[in-house]
Amino acid sequence: MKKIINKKNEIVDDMLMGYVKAHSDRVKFSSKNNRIILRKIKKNENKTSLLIGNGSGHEPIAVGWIGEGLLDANVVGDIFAAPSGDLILEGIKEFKNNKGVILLISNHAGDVMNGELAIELAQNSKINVSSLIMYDDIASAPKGNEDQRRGGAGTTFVYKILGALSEKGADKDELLTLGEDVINNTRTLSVAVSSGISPITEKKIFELDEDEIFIGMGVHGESGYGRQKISSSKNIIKFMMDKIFDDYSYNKNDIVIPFVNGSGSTTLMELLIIYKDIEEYLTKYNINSFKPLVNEYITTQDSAGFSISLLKSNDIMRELWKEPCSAPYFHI
Amino acid sequence: MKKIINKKNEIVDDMLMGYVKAHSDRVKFSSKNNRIILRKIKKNENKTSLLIGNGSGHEPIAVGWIGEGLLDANVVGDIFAAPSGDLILEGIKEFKNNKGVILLISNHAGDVMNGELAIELAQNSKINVSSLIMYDDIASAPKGNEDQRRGGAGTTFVYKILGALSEKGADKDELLTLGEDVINNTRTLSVAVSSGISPITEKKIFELDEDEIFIGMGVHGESGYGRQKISSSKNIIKFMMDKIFDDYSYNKNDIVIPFVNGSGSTTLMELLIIYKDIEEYLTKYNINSFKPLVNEYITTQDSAGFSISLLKSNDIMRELWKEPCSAPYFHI
Amino acid sequence: MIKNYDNWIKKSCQNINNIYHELDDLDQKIGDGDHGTTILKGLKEAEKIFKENIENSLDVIMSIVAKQMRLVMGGSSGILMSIFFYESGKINPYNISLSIVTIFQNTVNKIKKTGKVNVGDKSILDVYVPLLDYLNTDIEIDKNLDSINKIIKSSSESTINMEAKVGRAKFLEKKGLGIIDPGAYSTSIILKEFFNSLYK
Amino acid sequence: MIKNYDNWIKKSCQNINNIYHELDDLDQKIGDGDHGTTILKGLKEAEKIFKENIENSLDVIMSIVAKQMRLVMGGSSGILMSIFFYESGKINPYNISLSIVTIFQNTVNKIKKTGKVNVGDKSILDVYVPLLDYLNTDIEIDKNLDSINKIIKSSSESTINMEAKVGRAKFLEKKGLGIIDPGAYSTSIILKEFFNSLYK
Ligand SMILES: Nc1ncnc2c1ncn2[C@@H]1O[C@H](COP(=O)(O)OP(=O)(O)O)[C@@H](O)[C@H]1O
Ligand SMILES: Nc1ncnc2c1ncn2[C@@H]1O[C@H](COP(=O)(O)OP(=O)(O)O)[C@@H](O)[C@H]1O
Ligand SMILES: [Mg+2]
Ligand SMILES: [Mg+2]
Ligand SMILES: [Mg+2]
Ligand SMILES: [Mg+2]
Repeated sequence: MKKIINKKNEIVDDMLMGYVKAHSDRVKFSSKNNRIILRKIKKNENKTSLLIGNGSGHEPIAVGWIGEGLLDANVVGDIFAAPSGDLILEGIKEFKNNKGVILLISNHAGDVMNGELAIELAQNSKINVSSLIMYDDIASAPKGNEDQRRGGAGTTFVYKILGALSEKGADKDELLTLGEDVINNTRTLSVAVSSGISPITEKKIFELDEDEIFIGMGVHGESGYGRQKISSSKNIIKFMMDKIFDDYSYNKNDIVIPFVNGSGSTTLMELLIIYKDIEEYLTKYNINSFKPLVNEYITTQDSAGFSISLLKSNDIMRELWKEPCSAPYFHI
Repeated sequence: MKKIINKKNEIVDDMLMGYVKAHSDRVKFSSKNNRIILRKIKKNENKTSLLIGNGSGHEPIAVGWIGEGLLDANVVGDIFAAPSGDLILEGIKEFKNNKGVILLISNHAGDVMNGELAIELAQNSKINVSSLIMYDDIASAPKGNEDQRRGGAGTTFVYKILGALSEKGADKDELLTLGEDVINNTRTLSVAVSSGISPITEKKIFELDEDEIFIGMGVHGESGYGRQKISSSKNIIKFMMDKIFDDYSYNKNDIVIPFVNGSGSTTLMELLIIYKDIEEYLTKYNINSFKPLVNEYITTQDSAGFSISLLKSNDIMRELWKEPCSAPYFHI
Repeated sequence: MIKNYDNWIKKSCQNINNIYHELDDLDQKIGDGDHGTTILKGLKEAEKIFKENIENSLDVIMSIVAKQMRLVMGGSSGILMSIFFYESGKINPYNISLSIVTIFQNTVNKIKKTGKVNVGDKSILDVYVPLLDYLNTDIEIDKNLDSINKIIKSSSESTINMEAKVGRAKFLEKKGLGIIDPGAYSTSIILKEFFNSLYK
Repeated sequence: MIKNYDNWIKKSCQNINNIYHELDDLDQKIGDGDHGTTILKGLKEAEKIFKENIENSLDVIMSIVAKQMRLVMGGSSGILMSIFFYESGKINPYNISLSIVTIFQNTVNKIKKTGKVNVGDKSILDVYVPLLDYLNTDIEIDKNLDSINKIIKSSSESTINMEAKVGRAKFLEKKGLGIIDPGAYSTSIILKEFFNSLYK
């Protein structure tokens, strides 16, 4: 296998050790469990804490996003596997005396089941915690069934905007309300170009022909709109943007925050070309862009591909989006 | 070809357009040439300006490193090709009234020839400009011939440290002296794991067997210490660190700044595991690490591989290294 | 009873160990390729935890075992597959048959609730439900082990012709059609050993 | 003279256009795979610039041509290969032979200085130097075109057996041994056309 690792069953723990060592000025292990990563310095108990549990193998999300203005903690599962509800509970308990806690959940079956279990157990322990289920991937469920969609790269808007607001002392309900609002105004569509290699199976995660791309494919190779021959960036972007525009109604003078996420080995050169074509598409409809994000943030090992996420924003969202944050791997 | 682009001969220009659009709050095109990228707001003429000309295809370096506390400008060549001296001259002229200008040159034949031509032409025009040739790759020339080594990922230390110092108003000579000092105390060794695809040739950039890695290979596939079977991160790191320690004498209680650079499709998971093994190696020798950098900064398309760079640092270097900077794709 | 359970878990672990690669390959085709590795990890942990807590009563042991399985397995399968292990601790040595029906009934209820899953969705549930139906016909278990084994086998194989409505396979182009559900397959092995260990 | 030069550049461009893929392939083996594309880009630009500036004197035209070639080609080859184009503008129509020797002498000097390169280093210099040596023997060029063509051909082919001490090939395991230097190959085509256009 062409991966630079040590023991296969210690990949995640080794990675976390490297992460905590490399960024020891900003993050640390929980004293209770090395799968719970916390800010080096805990904010006071008046803060509504934000955390998430998720499978690894998609770095830098979410472990790299711990810091002021973003997450308070991340509970880390094995490769592509949500951490168990019991472990997430441990993470929540780190904030048991806080005014409130929000467990973000990206809408994937394992994350939801385990997240809901954790919430149930935490509420039994009288912790003031709520969950916020995030979804945005338009290829995973039709219009009208938005809440059955999966969490994609667009969940980033929720992390960042709630991260900034919670830092200012907002309470749980205010955060949840804004979170819902962000989710309702976010759309994501992704495309797979070629598969990376899973460090567990040592095999390709999915199969694509030499001249094929797959629009709407999930991070593990699940299907969406289907296969097509690879064509120019302009063509692909038009196809994808048309789908997004079918799904949500954008209006003249809307201000959207675009996020082009690379899934691993797609180059920054490509991502920037893609961004150019997206902005040109938006401009044609007289839609404005605000502080776009273009980089690799949610990856699936060394897969090639990308996703387009758009948040139709209001003033408050934009203010919070551009707030600085100190997380080691999130940069605005 | 599995690259998301438009016309092949417009890749670089498309990318730059995307870059300038996406980060229009921070960077812009020169009014004279779209291959010269400048800070959105020019610092005053008392600043000694820092710029570099380099081939593209290795993003985010250097185009992504324009900003306060880093570069003033980047002159961008075609894929893997240094820009011509004439174009670099245009870039230098943007700062013709500045107190001083430094042209950084990463030691590669094309960059040096064209850089030196630009310096000659600029000096003829009475611009107060000097070049600083940066080298660090221990595999490219033996000990004793350090100045014949090529510029590798360790040049990053020069960019960042001089970037911070120039921002504070230091003059050219002071910058050059510190720059030499950084170069003398930097060592880099890289390893190739598998080749990416060149967007020009649409072919693999180099060939490696399924179980092979290549230690000391240059960004375009040039040779170093040779091929070996892939083994554990720990083994590879030990081999590489031993080579670096043979080349430079590190002492107990030294403080080094480590930089683990991913060359494209090597995952952050792997880079963090690698960092863990590096820090453990250093700790065995009682050498301390300071604010390490672990990410993809100098890539070669979607090649897999990484490099280790170490700067044996002093107080001044460390102070400048950790200064914040506003470049869109450099984050400390 | 504790000895039977110890044996059940050991045997399950052994059997899964022999074929976990096969399970990974199945999951590679319709999921993310880790089901064999995951369930093996869970069973190894179960074996260890069982031994460590052997001084306790069976229901205590099995509730600890289930929680630890869930913890090390993570994902959907950890939380769902540990349910049977948890419920199995409630066996009544004085009325095994009746309590087994209750165990399966509770397992089915909890899987349905947690997994938001129904019969025919191509999952572990498609092994539990036919078995529960059979057990509900008031048979004497010890005299019908062959039939039970047959039902377990055929119901897990019946998932080959199902299109997934849960799990990762749900998002595939063909929804996993033509491939046996790896979770159903591993469940069939575990359940077969459960009955064998109780009655043989 | 301007017509000959116009013809020289056009023909060079045509010939390179026919084989630039071959040059890319050679450079793929011992460099970064772009030499054909790069020199073709340079020559196309040269052809265009030549036409645009045709009203000027030859030395002015060629100095503009050379600068533009350098600009569009970039890299090592842009700066090095444009040298001959620049020098060629200094041809003296009243004493072609003598001025050609000077042109080649200056080209060689400049390439050596800029490229920090010597004979035998596997580069374009290995075509220029044997040719200069021959021209220095005071031959009448027009009567020795065949010999000139032979020297150009054989000297470019002689790079096959050289190990590179400059350029990207220098860093390869085998230093490019066994492969013709792509820059030498393209240079041989350009120089052959130079003499043909002047004398045919
Ligand atoms: N919602 C669900 N209800 C019932 N069983 C499920 C559900 N989701 C997944 N499964 C079972 O889990 C199996 C996959 O397990 P595994 O590969 O270990 O987990 P993951 O999908 O997290 O990688 C599937 O084959 C299926 O039997
Ligand atoms: N220092 C040098 N001196 C002379 N010729 C050189 C030198 N470096 C490179 N060359 C020539 O340039 C050719 C490669 O050109 P090209 O591929 O266009 O440039 P690059 O190496 O920048 O991609 C080589 O084959 C060689 O003939
Ligand atoms: Mg999994
Ligand atoms: Mg090149
Ligand atoms: Mg799985
Ligand atoms: Mg080349």
